[in-house]
Amino acid sequence: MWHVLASLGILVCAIQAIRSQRLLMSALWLAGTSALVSLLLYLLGAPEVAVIELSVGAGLVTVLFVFAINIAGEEAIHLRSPLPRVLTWVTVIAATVLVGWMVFPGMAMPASVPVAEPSFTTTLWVDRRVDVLLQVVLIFSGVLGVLGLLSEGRAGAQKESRQ
Amino acid sequence: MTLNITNVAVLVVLGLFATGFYGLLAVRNLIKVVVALQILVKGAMVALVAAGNLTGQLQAAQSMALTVIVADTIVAVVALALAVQVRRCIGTLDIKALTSLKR
Amino acid sequence: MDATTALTGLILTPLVASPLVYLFGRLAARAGAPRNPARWLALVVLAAALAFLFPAGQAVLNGSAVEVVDGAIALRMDGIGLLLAAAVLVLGLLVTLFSSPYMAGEEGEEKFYALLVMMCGTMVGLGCASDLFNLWIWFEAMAVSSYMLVAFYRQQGASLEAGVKYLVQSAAGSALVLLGIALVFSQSGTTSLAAIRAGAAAGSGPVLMAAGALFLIGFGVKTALVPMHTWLPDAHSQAPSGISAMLSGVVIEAGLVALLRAVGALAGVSTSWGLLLMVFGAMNILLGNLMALRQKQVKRMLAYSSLSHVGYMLIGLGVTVGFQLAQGAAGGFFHLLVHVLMKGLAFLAAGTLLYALHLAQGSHHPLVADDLNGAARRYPFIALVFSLALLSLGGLPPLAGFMSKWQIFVAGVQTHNMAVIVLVVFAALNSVLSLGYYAPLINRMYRKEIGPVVEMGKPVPVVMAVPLALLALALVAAGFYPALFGWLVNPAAASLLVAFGG
Amino acid sequence: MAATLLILSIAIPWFGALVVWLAGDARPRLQHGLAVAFSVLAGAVAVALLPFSSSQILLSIPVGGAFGDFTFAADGLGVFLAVVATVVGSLAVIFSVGYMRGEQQLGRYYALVLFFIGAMVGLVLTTNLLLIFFFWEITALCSYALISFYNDDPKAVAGGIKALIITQLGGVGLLLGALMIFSYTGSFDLRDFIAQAGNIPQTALAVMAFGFLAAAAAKSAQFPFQTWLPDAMEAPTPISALIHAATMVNAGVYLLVRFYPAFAEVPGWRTAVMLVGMLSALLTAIMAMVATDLKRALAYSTVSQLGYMVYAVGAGGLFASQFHLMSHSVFKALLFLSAGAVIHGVGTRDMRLMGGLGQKMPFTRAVFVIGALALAGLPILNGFWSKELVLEAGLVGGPLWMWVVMLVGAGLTACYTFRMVWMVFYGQPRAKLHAHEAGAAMKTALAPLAAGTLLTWLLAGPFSKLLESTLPLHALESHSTLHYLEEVALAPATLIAMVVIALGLAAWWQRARLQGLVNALSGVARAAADSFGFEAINRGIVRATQNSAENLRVTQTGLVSWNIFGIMAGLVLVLVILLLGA
Repeated sequence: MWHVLASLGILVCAIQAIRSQRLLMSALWLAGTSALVSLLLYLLGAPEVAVIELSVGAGLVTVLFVFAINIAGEEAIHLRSPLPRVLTWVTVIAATVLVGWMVFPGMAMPASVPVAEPSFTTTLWVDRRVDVLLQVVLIFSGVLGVLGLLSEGRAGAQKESRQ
Repeated sequence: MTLNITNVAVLVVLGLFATGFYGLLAVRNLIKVVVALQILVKGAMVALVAAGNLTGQLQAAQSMALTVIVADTIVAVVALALAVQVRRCIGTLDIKALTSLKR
Repeated sequence: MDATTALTGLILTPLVASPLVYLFGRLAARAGAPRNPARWLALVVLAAALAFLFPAGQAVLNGSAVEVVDGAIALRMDGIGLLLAAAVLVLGLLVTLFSSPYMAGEEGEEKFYALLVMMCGTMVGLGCASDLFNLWIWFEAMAVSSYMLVAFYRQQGASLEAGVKYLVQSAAGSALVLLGIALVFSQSGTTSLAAIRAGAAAGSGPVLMAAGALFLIGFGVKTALVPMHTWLPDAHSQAPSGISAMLSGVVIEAGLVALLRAVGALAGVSTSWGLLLMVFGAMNILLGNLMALRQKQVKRMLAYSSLSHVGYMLIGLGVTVGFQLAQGAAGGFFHLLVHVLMKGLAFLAAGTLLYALHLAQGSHHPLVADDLNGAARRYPFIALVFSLALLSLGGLPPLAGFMSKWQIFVAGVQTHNMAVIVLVVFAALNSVLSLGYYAPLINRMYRKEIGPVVEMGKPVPVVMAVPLALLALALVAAGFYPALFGWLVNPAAASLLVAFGG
Repeated sequence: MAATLLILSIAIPWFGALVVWLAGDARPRLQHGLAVAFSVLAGAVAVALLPFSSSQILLSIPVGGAFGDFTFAADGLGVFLAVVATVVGSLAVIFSVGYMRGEQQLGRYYALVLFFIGAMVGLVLTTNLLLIFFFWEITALCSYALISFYNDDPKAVAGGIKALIITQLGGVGLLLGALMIFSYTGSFDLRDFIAQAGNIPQTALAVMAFGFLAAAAAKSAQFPFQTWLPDAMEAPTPISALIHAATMVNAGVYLLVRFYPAFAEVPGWRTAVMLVGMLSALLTAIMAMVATDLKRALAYSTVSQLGYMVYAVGAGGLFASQFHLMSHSVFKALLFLSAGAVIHGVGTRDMRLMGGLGQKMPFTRAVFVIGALALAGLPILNGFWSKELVLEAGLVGGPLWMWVVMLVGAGLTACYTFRMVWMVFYGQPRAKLHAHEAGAAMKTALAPLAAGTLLTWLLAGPFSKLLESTLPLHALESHSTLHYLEEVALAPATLIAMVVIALGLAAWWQRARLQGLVNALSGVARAAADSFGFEAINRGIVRATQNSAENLRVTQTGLVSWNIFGIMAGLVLVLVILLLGA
């Protein structure tokens, strides 16, 4: 039962996040989506990642959004969509229906019995250690990217070196 | 069709997929484009965990989902930084203003 | 050194060294060093990686794929991985060398080199990934490290705009790939490419087919398949020229390799993969050529021509996938390699002129065709190598671009399939059409009346000319002796044939 | 020894190209000297290769795979054309010393000329289809670069690109044919192909045959690709003489002769070849009647004479076609170079401004008249013998009506040749032009060519002996010179031809009386001046391509939403294709 409610909630929040005119509201709806996704993940049997999604997805990312909106400023852009409305709907529906039609029968089977698996920690830190290494790479690249994009420029750099 | 959890999860994935792409197509504010991207990736993440649930390999799915969260957050961070810089430099977040490069 | 250690070293060196490059560069910048040491460090790191590549590559060429296993994930270098690694490291080295005067004095130089090294490292890893999810994360890491490089001139609106488009499209594509991975995982219960291939051959279904389509589109965004190509002309024209060369020379090819790996695992699911590759090939060739035809900005024109060259590769690879002829992939990979050389050369040469004519004078104007009038008088060497690159792109002998196209066409006709033969003729006609935009540029450079822009041009540093000379030499050598790269290309073709069950 | 000479004949010009380029434009005298030295050396090497001609493979570089082994043979046909290329090439280079004096960027000029000579030699000496295509394209590349040598002149740039694109379009036919041959015989060696041609399915063989015909027609500026050659006349005149009269344009004829044994049995192919030759010969002869630009008139006559060669190949007269090729190379090079001397002397190419130049340039007039008489096909000169052989071959191997058309063409040739000589050298001066006689270097180049025009017909016997050593399956018999002379002199057809040629001359003489006829033909003349609409077709295609390219640029909207739409559209497309395929 819970999963149906959570799912409905996810979709409502997501649609609201797209629809809402104010950026801040949009970010908050996204946080809601994230929180409900984390609930769904929990129900799907993934408690560890649900917690992380709750803290990172609903927490950290929302903070980042609010931060960015603060800097960039709330800008009211509620003009019409740049694409013809019909085209938007047709492509989205066509793609979704096609994928859904191909995918749904194959996915709609009862969950199988969990196979004997090592624990989450082992899977993450032993089996998929390369992925973790790459997370570090990603974080480093991302941070460098942000620094590169946002540093204050010449004047800032000089001030920094004087300190 | 029963409303068991994998069925529902697949529907959620499709819904998020459609919403995300609708957002990318219809939204004009750069920051909201990032929101749409987030929604898209959340859909993929739910799909991953649901797949783990289906095949009974939840731990592998979980560790992948974790990596996805990290990667996705990084992309969001860079995208937001870019948006902020666009706002500083060009003065607006409207993607319609970002059409100097064409043809 | 045994091959496994070498492979470990090869993959880890750039990843570990990249932060060091940044750190030293940052410290030096703070200390106010006039010449940032980051560039030399980057050069050393890439050279070290190249040194690791030799023992690893030797083993691959001897017929045994080299493997590093860590937990459930194996990094496995086969022919394709070797080809990509060699291309990435060689071009990376040359671009680093080229950038040292080009980027000198730019703010954030150390970040540039650190990310460049990181990007090279992630591409080498991407070529070796043998696990579907691992492949995606290498791919994502490559993308993230390139975002800032594209939007490097962050005070320039156009540059930011290109960055935005690149990021949004790239991220949407990678979300599609991720969805595809989830679909595959739900059916196979594994992410190992080999295991997926084994399972997909036995029982297949529309789910895996949808996954294949998602891979094709998701990785296709990075490979710049038409109609997902729209980010490419913007990004290539706005990035610093070294990065344009990297993007065009290896990043889109890395996307192609990722695409082949992922779709190759699902080869048994559908018989249409070869057809799809060739359809995209035809669209890429035609659109790329027509869009380039009326283009006035030099770098943008080169970017569009990248589209058409990806198309030629796709035709060669499609022949292998669809008809199990190794010749096609040999041609496709040969063209990939030659494209690294000639497009690298073209972008670097255009970059040199851009540097001399605009950047060195503090202007961020794009380089337009008119600026090149009479360039041969002041920059005879640059004009010569640029002409060589353009003629090779147009597929004229005695340059390598002719030979690689030839091999692709040979494979296409060998299928004895009427549709493919028609496609070959179509591609050949397009090759002629492409001369319609390459040739006028060359004519401009050899005008006797020097244009006002060239008149005021600054001299070109010698360091920039070195990579140009090396690339041009390779281009001519492979044109006269096309078997020159056979040792590198044929194992890659064999690997592809294995992947698609030949 | 022979293999060394063969390599040297390609390597010397190419090495020379590099050296001249590196010598730098600051030292023009050195560049002139080097270019002459290398081209003469190449000519000497090619001549030295003559006694070694044989149908054996001399040299094979193993490459394998999709490229075949790089094989070379110095057979009769190949060596002959190599000698023509290098000897005429060296004369053109010598002429250039005078003609190009004081020009800038000489390094580029000479490097490309030498590069071209080497490629032309390679083209005729290799037996690997890939290499044939390879050298074929290099000659096109050099031709393009040299036509647009004066890059400041938009007409030169446009002419160069036009030549490049049209010959490349035809080249697609050669490409397709070569690839088909490989896919059926598993080899790029043309000997294998000619030997096995009978085993290839008829339709595939027909595709190859007509592909090669298209390539040959484009390269030799034959109908319907003839439009590029007149525009190529923007090149410096020595280039026109060398590339666009004496050597490169012969490559198409060479290709047809080379593969004749394989394709002769393809239904309709020989007729098509003859038809192409006939239409080219006739149409361009008419165009030459109304041309006012000296070089363009010569260019039209080149196309027309090439038409005779192609016609001869179609009729099975391989020897006649090659013999005419030899004569034509000599007298057309002579005509172009002496026209170059005129143009250099007076500074214009417009024949309407010339007239009465003979008094100021007696030497040039003398050699030009010799060349013109050979072109018109008057007895004793080399053009007479070879053209008569072509016409005889046509009478034997082709339908009568085509022969009649070719005869009419011969009459027209005489007429326009005479018109040309008259307009340039005789009559009253029509404009104040400061003419001066050709310099020493130019004379050095012109004299041997004039002598050749007078004498090369004596070589018919040795020449046929040489062609006997062509690759196997070419049934070429050798006869003595005397045999050929008798054959021509005693044939009744020759008499008819002479009458027609005389009529052509008389027509020019009596042009005032024939005014009524001229007026009647003015419509044809106008159409001819307009290249019979082929220019319009060319322009139409170019404009259509450019317009569609311009219109397509709208698709790059620069708006992220549309970019994402592209992704979605791609996804839907792929899904649909996959579902349809399943």
